[in-house]
Amino acid sequence: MRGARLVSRRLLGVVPVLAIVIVGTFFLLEASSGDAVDAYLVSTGGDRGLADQLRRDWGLDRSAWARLALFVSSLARFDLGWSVAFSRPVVEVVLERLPNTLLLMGTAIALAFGAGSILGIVAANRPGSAVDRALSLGSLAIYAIPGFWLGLVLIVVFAVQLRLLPSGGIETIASGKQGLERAGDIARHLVLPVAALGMVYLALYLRMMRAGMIETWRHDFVRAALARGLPRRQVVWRHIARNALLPLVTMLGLQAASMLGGSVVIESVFAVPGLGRLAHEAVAQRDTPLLLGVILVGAVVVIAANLAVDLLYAWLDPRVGAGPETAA
Amino acid sequence: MTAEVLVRLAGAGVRYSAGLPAAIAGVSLSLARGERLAVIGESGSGKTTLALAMAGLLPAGSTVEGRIEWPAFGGAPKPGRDVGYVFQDPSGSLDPVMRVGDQLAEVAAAHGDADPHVNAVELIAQVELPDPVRTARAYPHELSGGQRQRIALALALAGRPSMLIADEATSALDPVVQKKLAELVVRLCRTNGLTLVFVTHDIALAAGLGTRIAVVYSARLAETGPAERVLSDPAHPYTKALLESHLGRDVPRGARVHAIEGQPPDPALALPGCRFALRCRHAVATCNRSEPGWAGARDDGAACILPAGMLR
Amino acid sequence: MSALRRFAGSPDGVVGAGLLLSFAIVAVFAPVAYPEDPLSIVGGPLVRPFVDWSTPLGTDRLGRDLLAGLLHGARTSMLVGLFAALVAILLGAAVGVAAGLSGGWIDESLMRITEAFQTVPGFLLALAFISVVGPSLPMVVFAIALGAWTGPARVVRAEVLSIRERDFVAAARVIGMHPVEIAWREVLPHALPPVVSLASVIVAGAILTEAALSFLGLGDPNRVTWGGLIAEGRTVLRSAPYLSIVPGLALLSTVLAVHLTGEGIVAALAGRRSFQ
Amino acid sequence: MSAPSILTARGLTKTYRTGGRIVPALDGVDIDLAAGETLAVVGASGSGKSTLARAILRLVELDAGTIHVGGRDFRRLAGAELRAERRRIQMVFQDPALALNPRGTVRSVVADPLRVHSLVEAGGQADAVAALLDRVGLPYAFADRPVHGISGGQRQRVAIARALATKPSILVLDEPVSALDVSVRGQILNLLLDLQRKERIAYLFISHDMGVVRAVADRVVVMSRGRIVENGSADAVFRSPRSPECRELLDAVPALPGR
Amino acid sequence: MKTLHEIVKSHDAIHRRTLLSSAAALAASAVVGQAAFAQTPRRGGRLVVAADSEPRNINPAIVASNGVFHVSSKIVEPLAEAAFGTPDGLAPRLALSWAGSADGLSATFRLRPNVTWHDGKPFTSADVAFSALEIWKKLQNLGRVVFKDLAAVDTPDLLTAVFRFSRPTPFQLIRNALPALTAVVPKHVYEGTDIGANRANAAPVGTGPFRFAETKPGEYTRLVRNPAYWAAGQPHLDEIVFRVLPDRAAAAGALEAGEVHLAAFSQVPLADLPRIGSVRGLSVVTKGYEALTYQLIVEINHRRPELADVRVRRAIAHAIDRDFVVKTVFLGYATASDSPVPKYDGQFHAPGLNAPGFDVARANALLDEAGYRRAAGGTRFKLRLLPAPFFNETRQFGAYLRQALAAIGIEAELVNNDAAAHLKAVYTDHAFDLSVGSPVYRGDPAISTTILAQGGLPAGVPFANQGGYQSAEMDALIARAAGMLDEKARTGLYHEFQRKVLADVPFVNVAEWGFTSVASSRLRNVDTNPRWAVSNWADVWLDA
Repeated sequence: MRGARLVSRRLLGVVPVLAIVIVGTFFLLEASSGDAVDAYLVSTGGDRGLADQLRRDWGLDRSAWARLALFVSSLARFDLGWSVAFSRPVVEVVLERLPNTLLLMGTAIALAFGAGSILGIVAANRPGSAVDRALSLGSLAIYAIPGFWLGLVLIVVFAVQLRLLPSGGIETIASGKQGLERAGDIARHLVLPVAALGMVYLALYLRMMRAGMIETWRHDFVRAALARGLPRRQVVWRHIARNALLPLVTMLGLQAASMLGGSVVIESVFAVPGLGRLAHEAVAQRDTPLLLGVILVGAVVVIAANLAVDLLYAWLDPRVGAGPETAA
Repeated sequence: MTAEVLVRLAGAGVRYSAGLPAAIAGVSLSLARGERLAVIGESGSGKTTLALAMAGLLPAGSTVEGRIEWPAFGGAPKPGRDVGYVFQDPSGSLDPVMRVGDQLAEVAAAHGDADPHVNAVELIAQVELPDPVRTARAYPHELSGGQRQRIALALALAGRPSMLIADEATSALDPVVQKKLAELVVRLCRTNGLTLVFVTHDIALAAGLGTRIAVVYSARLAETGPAERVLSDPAHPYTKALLESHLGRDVPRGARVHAIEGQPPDPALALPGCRFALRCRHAVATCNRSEPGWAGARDDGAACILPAGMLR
Repeated sequence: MSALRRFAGSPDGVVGAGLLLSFAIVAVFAPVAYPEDPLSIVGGPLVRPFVDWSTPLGTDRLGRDLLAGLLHGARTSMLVGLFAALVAILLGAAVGVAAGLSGGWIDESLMRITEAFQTVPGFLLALAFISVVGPSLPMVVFAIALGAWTGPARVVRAEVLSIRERDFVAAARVIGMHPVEIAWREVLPHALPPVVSLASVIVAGAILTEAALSFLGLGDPNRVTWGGLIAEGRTVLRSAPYLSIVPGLALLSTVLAVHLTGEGIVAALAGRRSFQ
Repeated sequence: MSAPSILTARGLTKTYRTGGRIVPALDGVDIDLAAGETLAVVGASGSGKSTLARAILRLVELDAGTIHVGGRDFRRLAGAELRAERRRIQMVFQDPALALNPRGTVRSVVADPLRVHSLVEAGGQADAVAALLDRVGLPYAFADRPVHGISGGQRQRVAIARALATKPSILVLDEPVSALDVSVRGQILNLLLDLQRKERIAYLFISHDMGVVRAVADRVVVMSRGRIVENGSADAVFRSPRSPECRELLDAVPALPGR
Repeated sequence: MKTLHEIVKSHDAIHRRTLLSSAAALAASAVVGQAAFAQTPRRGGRLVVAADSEPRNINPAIVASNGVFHVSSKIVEPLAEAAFGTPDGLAPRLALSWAGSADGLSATFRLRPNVTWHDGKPFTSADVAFSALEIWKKLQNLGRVVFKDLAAVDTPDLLTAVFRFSRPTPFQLIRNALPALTAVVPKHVYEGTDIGANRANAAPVGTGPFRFAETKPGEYTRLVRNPAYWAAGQPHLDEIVFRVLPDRAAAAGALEAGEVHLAAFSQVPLADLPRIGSVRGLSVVTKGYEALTYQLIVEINHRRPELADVRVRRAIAHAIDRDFVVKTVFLGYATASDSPVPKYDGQFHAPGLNAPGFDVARANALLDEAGYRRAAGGTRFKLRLLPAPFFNETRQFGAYLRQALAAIGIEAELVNNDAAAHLKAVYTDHAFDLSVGSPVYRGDPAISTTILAQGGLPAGVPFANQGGYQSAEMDALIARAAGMLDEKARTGLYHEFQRKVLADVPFVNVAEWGFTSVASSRLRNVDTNPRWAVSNWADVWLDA
């Protein structure tokens, strides 16, 4: 019940958000110097007639409003339009890349969340201890590392020097591998980009979890639980950790967007054909429908992630959706 | 009465950390099995510290001066098993994201209960909540303040302790609920033979609960004794003032109410004399010079130089 | 006063502030030590560090002094970080206060806009924005702020919503205080501390975002930036690793210093730990 | 009810919507308050008495009902007019620690209403503050203390001084002593009683403590679930309560043996 | 502060070493090449090639660009390919011979017999006629200029195609355009369809040694051996996979990790070449790009009054130390340039050109003479400098030029744009003062070189004169050369064109460069023609 109400309220709020995103993105690109034809001519050159003809072919001779209206009306038919840079429907192009990004982001966030929260609990177990100092400083240092730089270093060390892992791509190209073998191959390819993308979040979760644990320690119910004679271990894991986890779960939703942003750089460093890189290409190619498509699909991913997080949160925290207590 | 002594304090004091002033100092009193002690004091007086010290629940890093002994437990009490503790804030002392039944069962299991979930329901019934099975499935936020405090009470009892300490357990509740809960606590203590320490700022509430009363003022024990004696024949002017300040349903409208002028001194201030002297109608010069000694028996007396019976 | 003392009591904060201060001194005095344009070609290309003492940290592909670039880069990085955070916080605080205080449809629409900005990855937004308007320092600052203001906005709004319900604000209404004065005097000063503790995260994020933009070639070409240095060095990562490692370490330690300082500020703001 | 009413509220209605459920907080409440009298509003928590106080001060917007303060339709006022009219009706909150801007000083708190309503000439502020502090029994030396540096009782005095600054004819007192220690409670009650005697201010006194109510109230209304279930002179209510809610409240007052 | 010149001198030793090592690399690759000839080619294997872009339209008949050719040249063939040491620098592909008529109104191609399309249909003159008339002339970015006067293509028989021009067209131009502009696509696939939207543009059908197999966007494009290729015994490879590696550093890493065998088109940054060249199993190849020469030029906006003065333009030309640029920006992998026609082109490059040398004093004197004296801060005037973002080197040269201009009192503010914005700013909006450009020389000045100086072009034509330079004399010269049928006279006119450019300085030529490849040492025949990277690779093989 609670879940259903949550979902419907979220979905209703999505429409204006998406409308703002679409119009904002559209006019941002509209305000840019150079259009899709300029971007196209970079690699080919061509005379004025060619440029004019391309603009006509691609509908760029129409007014911005007309093109926006066209996009919106096709959107109403669940059609994301035509990518001029790829000469293919935007949906096709975007959906091709989406799984890779989801895989990369999902793995990174899951590992970062798992490892980060567990290490955070460990660090908070004895604040100020050597383990805590090491974890805290280490995480702070990792938190300060630029992801792209980390990616470069990882490639040099693990792919080039040690030759342990592939330097990029999402799987061995045209390998013909199937089933488990293919999954293993993809996993090997994911190790480095996931590390470069997720390390920062791991550090973040570690720090948040540690702070949350220490904060929760101060709560009355912890003191009360100990006063009732519950073993410390049990209090830490069952009560403190679970409560301290709640703000981290909230963060998860917000992070979907920031990770998508981070994947722009990571995907380009590791040559992962994903949404982030596609967005970069779309901007470079001034491919407005494509960028809108990417951002729209990205927004849907972010919104879906938020929804999932909300549901997860509602499951973890029974207070959600119950409304505030009545005060007289 | 030569009942078994559960806890004995001798010149006991507590400092939360080395640099801080004593939160309570120089307390000597003892509590025997089956007794009900009401500890009365204003905010910041040190009454909660006294309760925590008696429960053996002082936070790490605090130091105890003097002696606190638990002869009946053979050493410091085991939390939950020897002493059950109910905290002031009914919403804060429960884990907000766990069903209350699970919390009860968890504590019962920790104390070796073989069938904790059945026991949880029994405990809920014991604190007189309606529909115990359904209540067991509720989350804390789904209960009212009074119901939550009953659950907290049940949690304190889940380890079958012999002593119960309720620290302002009813103050956050409104008077109707407060009264019912206080009555329940007394009933439970009577039926289970529990020893009770009930901390409150309301002397009238204490009057209805305790067999004995201890009055705490500004980190010092002002007076202690059997409830009847303290209420009818207070030996400390502060106790007397508290009694006079009580507003019952019979105060005449329009007249000025009884008031104690002035403020309690900052506990951090080192005062040479009696800490109540500045507000005391009976104070004499010596009161401002030296701290009064204890007059009367250890468990029946006051920290005042006034001769016994003077305030009657 | 006591906040300062509490800050001094946090070893993280002291170390961070010390580091930051030294970086700031470096940034301020960079033009004194290297009055020449740090982009000028002063030596042979790819001179290794500690070989030629006129260019102690060596030179890049075009023979530009890495040390000069590093010092001048500190200026850019810190300026961008500070200003982007400032713009983000001011913008966010303004939106948050407006939304939290006005409520109703204004709140609703401002929050929808905030959500829209949160839905679009901030870095992508900055990247698109810079691609569109062209890279120059003010635009980079603005682009970063564009992706960073939502955090402060939400925090401020949440704070305002909770402060708005507090009795002292009600008391101000009861005495007939003007809503603007209530916002300015009663609400805002209490809504800002959580944002201040957020500030270090925003500054650090801004420095890293600037670096990432420069890394993708979207930095101001007339300025030396650490991200730009890393990007230039990256093409020769294997033959001249110092070109990307040294500015990378500078970046890392600055961001680390900002974070450490932030820890100190949080410790100072957390105030007295009360004992029952 | 012989004296003319200076506060008349009719049919006050307010519902809260929480998590889909509709909870009535006020359900057709009528209130009359005469000049210089004390009307106590009592009830258990959740009865709607605090909402009533806040609704009368326009801190909570009502769904329906009218409020007349000194003959003016208070709910029709808005903007500058409302702010000016607020001078007539002031409020003292339950917890003075929450009701004073934690960054303020005693002076800034007390002077705010003077400044907002331009009640003193330039340069006259210090004297006005001193006079107000004197009325609540605080020395002028307190003026520059930060509000977090004084005791709870002193803070409540400061809050009362602030409320008095605009020379109101009505004070809404929302549980003004329930957050205070017993030894301080009497002082504040006496202060309020003295002020009323000297200045004929009408009190709307919200409380759940029948002992306190007994000490201050001329008339009592008992609320339960947003409705008034009993209404009468204090003497009558205490002597022979008619509603079960009122009896329950009276029963809950702990009594000392022998009194 | 040392002058740039002194610095160059003091570090000459380093440069010499760099040059020597690249020369050594050249020699090494030559040795590899000879060794390859000595061995029998091994059949089979998969060649993995790094690709930095993945054009969605890889139909070379429509898009004549190196990025497209890189992949499509293996699938779709032109009439003739560039070659080392043949009389007119060409080797036959789909055409066996070609000849132009004296009046310049027709050109005749004899086509290769027994050639089949990848779908099994026979290749005929109809395909050539269709490609020429419907695609090259109408749709192709370069063909629209070269073939603008093509009126008809006669197909007297299945293996003869006769191009008919409405106006005299120099056959020299047609011939020089053959490798790049004449990719032939099958008529039966395109006829009657919307050619621009035909799916075959992304999955071309051709006659080449490799067939298009599949593409996975963002990952790779795979070509497989065409078993029915017309050249007996070729190709040697089973598969070619173009792996998309947009990041330059990633390409180097993948090479070193052994994940790719070849990175062409200078995907490995120049500065990394000495190191990567010394990695076991990898070698640096600079041969094979001779006909793919790019030029580094400074485009000048003559609308700025200062820059309208030829003395100022000359001063800028004198301010640039071409040797320094070659040695530092290009690390020796380039040649100083004195003309819009590269020195490689012995046919058109004018002899005895006297390019303005590096002479700061002379530059300063010229500026003084032009009336632009230094102000208090030493600055004469300020201008905007837009380096094209297309190559690392164009950007780096931009950074250098800013310094070089500072030395003569011109303060340049760098404006970095992305590719699309740069194109718009320079070639449509003219929102620049100086711009660093990189035009391609395509074997004949008429194809893409003379437009750099031609006046009267509409705004919006990229890689053309958008600087506002206008000279009736120059325009007449260009027009005359375009219609000149006599090869000798035509060549002479282009020599004159080059001298005129030197005199007027509509733009400044700085350097010309080819690309480099880094290849696995197992890969053979990696430099066998002057357009190797965009040729069909039928003879390439992978050693065990």
